[in-house]
Amino acid sequence: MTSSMLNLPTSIPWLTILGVVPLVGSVVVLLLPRARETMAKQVALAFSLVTLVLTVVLALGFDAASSAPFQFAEKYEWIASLGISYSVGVDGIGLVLIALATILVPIVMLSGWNDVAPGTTGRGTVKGYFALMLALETCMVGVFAATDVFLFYVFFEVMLIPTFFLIGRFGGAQRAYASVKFLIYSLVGGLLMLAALIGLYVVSADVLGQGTFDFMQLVGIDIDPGTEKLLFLGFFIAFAIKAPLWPFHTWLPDAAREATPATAVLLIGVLDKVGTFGMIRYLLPIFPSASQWFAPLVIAMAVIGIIYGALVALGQSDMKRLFAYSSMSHFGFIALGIFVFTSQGMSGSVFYMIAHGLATAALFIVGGYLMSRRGGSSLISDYGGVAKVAPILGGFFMFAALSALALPALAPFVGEFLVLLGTFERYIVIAVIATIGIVLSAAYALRLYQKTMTGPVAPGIDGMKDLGGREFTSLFPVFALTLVLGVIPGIALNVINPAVDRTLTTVGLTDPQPVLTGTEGGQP
Amino acid sequence: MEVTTAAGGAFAYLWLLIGFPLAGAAILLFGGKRTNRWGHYVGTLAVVASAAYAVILLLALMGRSPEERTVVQHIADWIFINKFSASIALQLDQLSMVFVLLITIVGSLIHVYSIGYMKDDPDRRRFFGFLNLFVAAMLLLVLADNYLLLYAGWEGVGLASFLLIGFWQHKNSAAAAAKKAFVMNRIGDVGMSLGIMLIFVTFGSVTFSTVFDQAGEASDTTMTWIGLLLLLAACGKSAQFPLQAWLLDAMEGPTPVSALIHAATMVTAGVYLIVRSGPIFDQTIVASTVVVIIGTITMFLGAFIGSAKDEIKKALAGSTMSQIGYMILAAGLGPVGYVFAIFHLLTHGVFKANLFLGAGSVMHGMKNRENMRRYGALRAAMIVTWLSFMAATFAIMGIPPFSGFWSKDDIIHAAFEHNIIIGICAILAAGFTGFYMTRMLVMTFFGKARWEDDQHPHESPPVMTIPLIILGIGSIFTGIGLLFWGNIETWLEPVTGFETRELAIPAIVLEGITLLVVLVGAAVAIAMYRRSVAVEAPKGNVLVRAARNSMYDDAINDTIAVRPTYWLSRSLVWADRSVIDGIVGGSAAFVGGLSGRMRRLQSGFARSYALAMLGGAILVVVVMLLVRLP
Amino acid sequence: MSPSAYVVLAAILFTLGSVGVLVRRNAIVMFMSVEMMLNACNLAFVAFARMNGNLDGQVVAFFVMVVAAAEVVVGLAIIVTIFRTRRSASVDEPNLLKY
Amino acid sequence: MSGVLSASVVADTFTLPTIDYGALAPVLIVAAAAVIGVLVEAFAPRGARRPLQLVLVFGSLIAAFVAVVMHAGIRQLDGGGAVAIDGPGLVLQGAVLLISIVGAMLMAERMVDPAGDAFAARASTLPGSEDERQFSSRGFLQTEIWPLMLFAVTGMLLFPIANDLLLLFVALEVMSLPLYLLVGMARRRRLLSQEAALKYFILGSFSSAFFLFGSALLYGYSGSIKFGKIAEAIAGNPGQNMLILVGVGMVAVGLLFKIGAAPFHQWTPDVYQGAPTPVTAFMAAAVKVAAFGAILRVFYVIFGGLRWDWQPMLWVIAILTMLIGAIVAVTQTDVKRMLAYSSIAQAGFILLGVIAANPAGLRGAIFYLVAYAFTTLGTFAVVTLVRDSTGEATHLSKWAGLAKTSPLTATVFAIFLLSLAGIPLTSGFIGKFAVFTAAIEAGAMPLVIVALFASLIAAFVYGRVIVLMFFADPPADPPAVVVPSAFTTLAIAISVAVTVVLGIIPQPFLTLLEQAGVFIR
Repeated sequence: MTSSMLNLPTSIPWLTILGVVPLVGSVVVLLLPRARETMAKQVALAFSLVTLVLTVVLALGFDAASSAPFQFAEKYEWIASLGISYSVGVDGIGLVLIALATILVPIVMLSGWNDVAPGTTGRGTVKGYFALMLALETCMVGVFAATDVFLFYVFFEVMLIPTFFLIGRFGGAQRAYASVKFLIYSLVGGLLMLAALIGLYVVSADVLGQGTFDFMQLVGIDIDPGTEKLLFLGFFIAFAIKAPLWPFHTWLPDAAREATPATAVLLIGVLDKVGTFGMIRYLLPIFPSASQWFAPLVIAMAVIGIIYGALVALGQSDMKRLFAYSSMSHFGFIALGIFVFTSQGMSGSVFYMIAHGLATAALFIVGGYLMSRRGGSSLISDYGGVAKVAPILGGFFMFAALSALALPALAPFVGEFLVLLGTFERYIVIAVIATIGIVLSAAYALRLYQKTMTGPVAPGIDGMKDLGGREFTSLFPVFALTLVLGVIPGIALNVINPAVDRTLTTVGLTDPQPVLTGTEGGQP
Repeated sequence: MEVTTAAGGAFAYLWLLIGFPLAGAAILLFGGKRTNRWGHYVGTLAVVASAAYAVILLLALMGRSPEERTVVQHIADWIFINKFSASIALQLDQLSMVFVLLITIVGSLIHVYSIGYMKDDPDRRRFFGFLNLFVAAMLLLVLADNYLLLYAGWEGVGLASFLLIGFWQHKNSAAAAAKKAFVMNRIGDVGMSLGIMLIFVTFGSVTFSTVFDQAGEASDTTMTWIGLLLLLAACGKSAQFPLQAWLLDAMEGPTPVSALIHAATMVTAGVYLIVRSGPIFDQTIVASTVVVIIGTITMFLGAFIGSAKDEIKKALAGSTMSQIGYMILAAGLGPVGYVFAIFHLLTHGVFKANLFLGAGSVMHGMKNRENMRRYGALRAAMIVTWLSFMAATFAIMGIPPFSGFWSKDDIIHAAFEHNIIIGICAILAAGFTGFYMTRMLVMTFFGKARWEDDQHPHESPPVMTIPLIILGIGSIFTGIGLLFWGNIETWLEPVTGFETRELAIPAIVLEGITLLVVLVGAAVAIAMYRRSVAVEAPKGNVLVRAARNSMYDDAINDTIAVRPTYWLSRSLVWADRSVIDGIVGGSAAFVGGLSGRMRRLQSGFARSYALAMLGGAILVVVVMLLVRLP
Repeated sequence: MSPSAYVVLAAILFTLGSVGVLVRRNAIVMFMSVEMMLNACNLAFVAFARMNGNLDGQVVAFFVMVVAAAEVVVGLAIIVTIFRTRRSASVDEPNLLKY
Repeated sequence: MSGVLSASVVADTFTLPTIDYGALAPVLIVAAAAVIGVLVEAFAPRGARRPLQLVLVFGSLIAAFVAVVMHAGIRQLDGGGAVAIDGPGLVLQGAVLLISIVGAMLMAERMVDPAGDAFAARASTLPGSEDERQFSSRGFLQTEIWPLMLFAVTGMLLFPIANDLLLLFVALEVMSLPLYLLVGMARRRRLLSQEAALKYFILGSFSSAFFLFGSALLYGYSGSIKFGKIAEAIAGNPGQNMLILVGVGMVAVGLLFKIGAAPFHQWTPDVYQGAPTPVTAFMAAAVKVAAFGAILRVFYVIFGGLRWDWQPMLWVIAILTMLIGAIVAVTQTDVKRMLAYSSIAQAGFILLGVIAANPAGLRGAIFYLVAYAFTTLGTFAVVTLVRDSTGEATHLSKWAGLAKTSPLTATVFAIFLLSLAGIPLTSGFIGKFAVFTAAIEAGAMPLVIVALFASLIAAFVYGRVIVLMFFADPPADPPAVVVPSAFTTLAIAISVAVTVVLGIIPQPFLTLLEQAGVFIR
């Protein structure tokens, strides 16, 4: 879409509404009587759907061709004496990520419809579960929409709380340990980021006279190199833990293993994207030279993560941990694409964020259904020959595995290929190493499929019932979207590309020219 | 250089070629149980429709002047970021045309055959769904107008092959074979994707026409690298050395699959890739030489294996490897060989499909048992199968005037033109062909019956024999037809180029020698197996045992690739738990321990508190004074 | 003798007092040591008042005495309660609150 | 000898200081109320005392607060420079008064403990003795606590505005002495309470001795006890000698003791745990505010010129305080004790504002103080509600699964804990943010890093409690969460309100602090 499909009145604070609706929903759900469980679920789902509709409206009203850095922008004074304002707005990147969040929330609600039941290990109430998800949705919208660094930080931190409770109250046996581990890891990052944030404020006070957190003002202020590197590290480590990049990843497998599938999807599918999103939105434009100075380091971490994650996933005996490590490997790709500073690579990364969100949703949701049918066991060895007993489940599992190994015509392929291409343009060797990842991903994905879905039917599997209507309904959108984005990725790329180009322009880098058509750039 | 014309007239619906089978696949796979009853008819119909349309297109194409026979249809933009752009666009030219015909026609026959072959399988619908999916992907592969889209089809056929090899997934062996096939193909795909990237970085585009137009301008090293990377991809898909190990396991799939995917079409995709990328390989002697070498090696490898295997399908698989070796070899020869590579590919597609379907028909009558040592004297029991099998056998052996004779001779011819040694190799391999095919024929249809007691061999139903008959006829006449009526050289020439050089020895002599060698091979086989065949395989010499174990390829792969990978994986799992996570947990434990020790200082005695305060006071004062000192 | 000598004396007294607080177990005695420290302060104040030639220091001394008296009241109240419950005035006896 | 002395006395002329009683109104009101309270104890019939006292307490505190509000904008030295009425001083006084009001509400609570309020019916009776049982069975209530509290408040009101060493010392004692007594008056676990009182008293007086000697040295150095004069003296001759440095150090010791900074912190856990919980709440909140007020004034006004001398010293103290507080809190098993250690860590964070030694630091520290004070009041208020047969169930294991038995209480407590942990949208976060900003502006980045590390550990401590309350299953004999009277309810409500409001819309309060400006010299 070259320009917006429908013109929305700019007087309405769209993004604020988008953020507030789920919040209201969560409060409403909390106020419902504890006994009315079904009602709570329905109300929650309704609110999430309203949010989704609003997002669609927003997406239609978004003008990809516009030159304005942010659209639907709002700005109100908040804490004037600290230069903090409530200012929100979206560029293409923010928009697609918000869309991802608002699409996934109803889906996971549907998939987690019966997560809180007498039989399960969780301790929380039904309404609590769904209220927390809605609260989390507000935070996700906020974190992607914020255009004030402080506001971003606030959402970045507050996001922890609902997630912490979602893991800790509704997870598996080790949930308390996993939730605390998650909290502490995130706080380490958050606090370092806080320090860097304040440092940035003080610097801005020196440079601009009056300290500010406004993103647009912070872009391109000149910081002395030493300080810039320090501040960069403060932000980067926070994002690297969130994403998570090697070696800051060890909270992820535990969280993924203990959390309910729904939580895991929101956690890995959306929340972790905040890390990579932050790299594009904040690290590159605000610390351009530091970003380039650290690029080799980040690229190294990313590549190690790609191979390492895949190899460890190959050796997992636990399904959920395998999912987690595969995600870690994919995050390696995303980070790689960002720090090679090519429009192909970065757009690929952003696209991969969406694709990976969907892939994760597919893996965890279908995996969750599978495990719920086997007493919640996530041990691969407990399964076998499922596809024969439950073909539809098997089919979706196959699909999930295929999107994990980035089969062409599925969304992840587009992202992965663009990232590799973007990398190849600058660092051939890195690209070669990273490409080995596609063999490993095939190995672990198909190993998982072979061990669980094929072969003779394992004890406890026969008589397993196939997916029901609700379960099918929750999975089908994921499947459809992955396919659509894989075949016509343009709908997303069109929106992402301008924002990416803008970012690269602020960093001051251009794509290398092809050997035959240009002279400068090219291979290193 | 030929001009490309936009799709119009008969070509307006080019996408339907893919559309039919794709729709079929969608209906069958998403339709669920309700399509069980009629699903297989839909599937077959879809492919037949494509075939019919393909014929129409062929006629339309022939109606045009040779240089206007490249038609491009842009369907949609696909992946595009600034300078990079790969669109969903189809390109039909003489090369892709012949492939489309091969795929759709042989495909149709195999679909029909499968109706009978899979009659009793509860999942027949799914089978046809997968077959359709494969046809669609394969057509996409040959019709793509840029490398990335080709890659999509490339992976698509890989997926279909994965699904079909593992079709009887309740068998662990099948599932394992499927995974093996896909993963080994992925190794090839590494080459493919890197190749595509290098192409883009070099030419700024991945569209065939653009790339080939500038092919001459790029540096030799770059072209060599591109060539080698593409070759790696070809090796994966076409089971060429060193990535050949998956093909024999792939025989776990139902026989029609082996016929269509692992004999006629998919495994030849590598040849297509190399021929299609001819303009690139023409720029690099190194790469094309490597191609020739790889082809030659595989040619013998397959021949050995095919000569030693007792399972009929494995033997055939070996011969497939060997024959594709021929094609790759030819493709490596450059413009001299491209045409013949394709020519042999077509004839091979027909007679090898014939052979596999024949084998399938035999197994169908023999309770799906594969061991040829338990066959024998079946010609009486299944005449149609026998005759068609004979025809195909003569075809592959290259007995004139069977189709194989024309194509294979051309390759040997071209090989001699290129290099005397390669030529001799080609002739020797032909001798092997003679040996193993005769062996197969004799062990299966002649000699004494060595059946298990419960066997009651019988001919297959018409739905299976009719395709056999058609293919049998094909095995006889494809060669002549393509050569004299379809004069394939001039047809492909605009795409692949064509040239012939004068030869020291006259062609007729060469053909004589070849024929002689083949017959010798055949004679040896008859001598060995005519009289008696041991029911249990004799131990045999080193070479025989090696060949029986497919040259120990699994063992080799295990030692150099699989086991190291898993070892690394296991050790990283350990490291992740104990080192990385250990550091985290350790620091937490440290703080805890520190806390435990420090709270002991809180002794509860007021006087020790007072002491601490005094100490603190002294500390404070000392610090204040220290600051003063310097 | 010069006023500075008084300051030194005050310092010594203060030190003695603090050592007393540290070494004596009996709450009363500890408390007396504290009083001694306070008086050392008084001495210092007065001495300094003399050196600086103004009255502030002496005024302070008076206030300190008053405060000290008040402290005695409170302190004895507490110590006596403890004594009555535990039958001992040792400060090491009450040792329930720790770690 | 004495003759000479008297001669010199006659020599210099005595000028009577002029006192603006209006400006001192807040202090005077509370002091007067305290005195009246004593009279009430003496003469009013037992039954009438409690209502009278309550009227006095709340009346005087509110009146004093009104007076403070009316003084907004006054900026003057008074009583011959003995007191400084200025923006920060007034803000701190106002804060002390509000905190005292909330604290008084907690002390006035009579519903939570079936036997009466939190205080021993007769502090003089032997624990476990017959007459103790007699008194409590008759339902007698201790009412002397009210005058004591008012005196303490008087001291706290004077502390941050005192502008000469003498008044500072007097204020210190007026604040401390009543507290020593209040600490010892718990109705339950009296042995602990008395022990706490003894320790607090001995160590407290020990520290005041240091303070006093320090001020003697300062006086000796500068020849005056007025802050302004001392500051001039310091500015006057840069070449400092031992006297001033040691003096500063020892005065600092006296003040740091009151805020529980390491290594002068050891009394804090014992006293916080032993004291009656309402008193703990009141102390933890009000004393910190008052004492920090004094510290800020002393270090900004008197020692401003010596910044380069005392900053390193405070660095050491702050680091010790933050780390010890946070680390030792990790292994605590008693809620009150855990909160005590956390309050030590918090004191360390606030010290960053002092070290910054710039207006931003002053504002940040005061903001943090207020935020912290109300959060603390809230936490201890909640502690008073969770009870079993023996009284308050302070052992953490009892708190397991609290969210199941009473979600509301657990949620409220969680909010306070999150604020202490400094999670955004709570007052605690803005406080930390303001203080850290000031510190980094002052170039104390390393200190801030340490602070972040400490707050990480602290966050783990608070997180542990949340995990316990929300993720764990209740123990076999779960404690009951009693329904309090309007007093505690209101107190908790106010604390929550302040915690959240200051977290979400801190701007008004920040504006107030900006208008308050800096200390007058």
